[in-house]
Amino acid sequence: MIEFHGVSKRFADGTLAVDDFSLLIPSRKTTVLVGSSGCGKTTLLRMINRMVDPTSGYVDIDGDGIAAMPPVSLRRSIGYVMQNSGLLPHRKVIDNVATVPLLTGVPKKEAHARALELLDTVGLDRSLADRYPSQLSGGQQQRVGVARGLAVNPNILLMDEPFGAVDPIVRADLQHELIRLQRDLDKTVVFVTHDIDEAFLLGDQVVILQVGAHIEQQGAPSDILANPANEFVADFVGSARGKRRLMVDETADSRGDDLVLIDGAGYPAGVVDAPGGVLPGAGSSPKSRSISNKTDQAGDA
Amino acid sequence: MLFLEALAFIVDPANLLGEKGILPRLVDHLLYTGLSLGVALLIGIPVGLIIGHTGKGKNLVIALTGSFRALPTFGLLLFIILFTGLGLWPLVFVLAVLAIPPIIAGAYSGLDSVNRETIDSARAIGMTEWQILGKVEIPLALPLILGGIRSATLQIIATATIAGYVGLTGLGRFLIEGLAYHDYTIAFAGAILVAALALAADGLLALVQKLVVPPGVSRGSARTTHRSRWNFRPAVSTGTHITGG
Amino acid sequence: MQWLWENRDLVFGLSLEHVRLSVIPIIGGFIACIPLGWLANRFRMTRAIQLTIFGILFTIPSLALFVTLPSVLGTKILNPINVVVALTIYAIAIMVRGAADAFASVPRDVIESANAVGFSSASRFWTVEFPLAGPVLLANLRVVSVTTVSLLSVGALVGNGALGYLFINGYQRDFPTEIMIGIVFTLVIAVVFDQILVLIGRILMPWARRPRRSPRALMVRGAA
Amino acid sequence: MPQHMKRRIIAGIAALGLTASLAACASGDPLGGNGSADLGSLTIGSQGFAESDILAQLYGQALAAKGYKIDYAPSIGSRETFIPALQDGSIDLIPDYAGNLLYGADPKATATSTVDVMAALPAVLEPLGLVVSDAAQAEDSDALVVTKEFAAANKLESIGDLKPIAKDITIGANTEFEGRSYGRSGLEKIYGVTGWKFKAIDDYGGPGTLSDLLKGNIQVADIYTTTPSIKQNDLVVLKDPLNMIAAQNVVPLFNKDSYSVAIANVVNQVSNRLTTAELMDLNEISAGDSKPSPEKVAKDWLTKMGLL
Repeated sequence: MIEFHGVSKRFADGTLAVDDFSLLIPSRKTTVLVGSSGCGKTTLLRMINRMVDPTSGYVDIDGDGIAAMPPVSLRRSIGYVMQNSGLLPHRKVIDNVATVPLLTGVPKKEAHARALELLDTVGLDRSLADRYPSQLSGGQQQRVGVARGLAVNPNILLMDEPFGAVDPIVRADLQHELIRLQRDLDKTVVFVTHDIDEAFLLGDQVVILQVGAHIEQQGAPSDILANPANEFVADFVGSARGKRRLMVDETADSRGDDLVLIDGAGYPAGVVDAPGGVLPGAGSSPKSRSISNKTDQAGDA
Repeated sequence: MLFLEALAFIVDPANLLGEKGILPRLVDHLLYTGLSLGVALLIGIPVGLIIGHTGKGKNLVIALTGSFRALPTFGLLLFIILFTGLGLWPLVFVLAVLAIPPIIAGAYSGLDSVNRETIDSARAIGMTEWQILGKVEIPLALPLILGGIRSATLQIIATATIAGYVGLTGLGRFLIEGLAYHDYTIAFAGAILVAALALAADGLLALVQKLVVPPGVSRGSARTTHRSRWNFRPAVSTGTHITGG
Repeated sequence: MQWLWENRDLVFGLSLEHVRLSVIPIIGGFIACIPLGWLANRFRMTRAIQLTIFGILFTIPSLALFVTLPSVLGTKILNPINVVVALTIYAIAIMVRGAADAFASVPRDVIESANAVGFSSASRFWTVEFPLAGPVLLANLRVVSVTTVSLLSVGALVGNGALGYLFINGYQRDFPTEIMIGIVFTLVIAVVFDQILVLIGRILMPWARRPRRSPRALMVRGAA
Repeated sequence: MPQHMKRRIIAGIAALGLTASLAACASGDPLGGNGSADLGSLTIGSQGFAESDILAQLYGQALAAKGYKIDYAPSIGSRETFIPALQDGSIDLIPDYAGNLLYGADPKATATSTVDVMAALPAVLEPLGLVVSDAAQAEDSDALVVTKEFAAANKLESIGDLKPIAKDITIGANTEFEGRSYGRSGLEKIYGVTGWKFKAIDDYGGPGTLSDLLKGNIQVADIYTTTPSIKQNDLVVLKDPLNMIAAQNVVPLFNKDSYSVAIANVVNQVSNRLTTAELMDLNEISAGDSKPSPEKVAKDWLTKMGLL
């Protein structure tokens, strides 16, 4: 459990990146901080491993104030994955993965054996172990990055836009890989992104931020989609523009128990099983029922 | 032909040993070069690494080293000798002054060239500042650091010839003797010897550069290596402002 | 100070001579490097050859060149042209690599778009490549300028050192002040030259006023 | 093509005029004081030490006062360099020293006295295309010098006394000393002083040589007899009873093509007034606290002598 207590950060140049921010990040869940660039989300993430110290307020991990913890050992106990992987270009893949264990004095043989296992875990072939990062594709580099983040088997995994720089197909791959990993590993994941789709896909809890790390809304994806707290959120998640809102196509012929769904632009988006032509758990009108991507995905996860 | 006569002088065994032979003078030349380079490295590398790592004091050091570069070595040497008398240390001092700017520039720009994200991620996974410097920044900056050292070495070797003018020896003696006796053959032979020594040292350092650069970054370094020899730009460009003030 | 005032004619004269003897190598080196740098950038082979030749020339001590050039050029011993030629060789040796880099720094797509809009290759060179290579050329020229001004004083050993005369004369008369004045005036000339070059750069390349801006930024302004 | 034409063309082509700026300084002097017509121009060289600079200025200013256009080429270096410079027309005139000039041109020469040396010179210089005008009384010869303490400890009076300790001494001098008649060969053949080490210090017996001598890095130094530091530091000049070092009267050395009786007359006026004592005075003024330029030292002296 990670807790932010009235945290603010003013940088040396005077910008107030984070303004009185409080949040509880539950253990063994994925919390996604989402917002456009400059909203302070990365600063928040970096406060958790003391890459940034707050100007005021404090951060606790499992009830202990991290301000008293030595930054280096704190960082070593927390996994960190960043955009462009941040791998050391002059070290082989296996040494990159084993960096932190080697730093903490784990014997080389042991560290390497563990690193190879981690390559399996993130779905990389062991034959890549002796390559240099520059010899890998972007997607492979990110997987190595994740493997390195997991190397010390941390309870907390911080991910700073880890999939921001790869192409959409690879990104989708990596996202599903992460969902699978999280199911197996059960870490406390704090994930930063500016991509609301990614946030809804990955987050158990999504926190939508505005400049100064002001929380516009936080909650489960389905809640946010169903009840945007304000116009900003509605606009941000796209529901106001109808982009993400699916409706029953009432003009289509009913085909038994299936209803045809159309998106905001009126294009068919799929069919839904609706015994008797009524959506399960639907309220008064099926037309007003929003169906988020998230519920869809959660179904097959 | 002069060049052939000079070559004949060099290969003549009679000119190899003895008080005024090529070998003892070569050894002295290497001694001056080694000492000066050592002093320059002792000062230049830490300074370059510190400003490269912290980014602090950058402008000041760059300005200082830039004005060092405009200092006429010859004048500085004679100036110092008037106070100290003849000796090895005045020479070593001025040659080190000559060599420090490219060494600092190489170390500084080497660290500066390391991707900020790589350093950031190293810090984020829990490396101490020293570990970041030792395990990330220096290995990645090595091509440029060595480039600076290469450049410094060449300058020292060529300039150490002035030792011959101030009571020391070294290969510069052939030039001074050639000048004093108006003997172009000896002067030319001296020029060839110094150039050969410089090229040999340069080749050796190039080889070292190749060997120490990890394969993972060798592709990028091929280009930076070339540039580094001439990488005086920042030092000069801002350097002269201070001397102007 | 007293000495400087009493000998102002001498110091002024030597400074003037220093300026004269170092201006020619600086300009000559620059002019020579334009075609050399362009060639080196255009044809890989010539680049390697040039870099090797000038790499070797650069390793020859200045004193050696000063002493031996008359025999190579057939010039008179005391002819200042010996020192000028030697310094020009150094200027080229320093600049040639930088000039190749400078032309290499011109983005390919700019050249191609210049071709596409119908520049002849000569006009493309003078209106596109040369100006865009300008900032890097200038940076190299500033190194050459400082180096030339400082190296010239060694010429005093062969009777053509301009301010270097004060070094030898001050040394032999056990008079540090004279040497210091020589050093200071050498530095002053180096600084003045450098500032003049900066100024020229500002006037001729207004788009590059912030030093070391990204080539992309240059490209946009330069192509426009 | 006449020398001066060639010179002018080269100067024109190069547009560099090494000396033009110096000439500009010199033009502050009473050039053409008697308003006479342009008598042609001369470039006067000097060797790499202060006394030579002063002598060049003495002759140059005297000539300028008579309407010659004078350029200076200071600090050319050793005889091995300035002789070719005279021959190729880079310079027209340079002050030299008779004995060294003779032995430099003819290593087999035997003359030692001023009269003999001056008598022998023309024949030796003729094939080189060089001539001299009258020698001055002033002498400034190379001298082997030791500290007072070293002389006392080793009972040194003359050069020959070095013989027993030769293997333990280092002689410091300019590079060319070793090859001179009064260098290694002279010391060995004439005085039997063999086995000494040589340290080249190219400052013509200047501060580097002096400090090395005082520190004991060298035991014997080649310092010129008119150098003030000999008196200032109580140095002992070793006697030369066998006349290894020939008479070293100051003598103006010309390129034959540049020489004319008219010029020689002007130059001789200066030489005739120049005694060893005067020369030492000039050196002391030059090395004195105000370190005046050679130009000023020469001008004051010429004014004092009524030669301007």
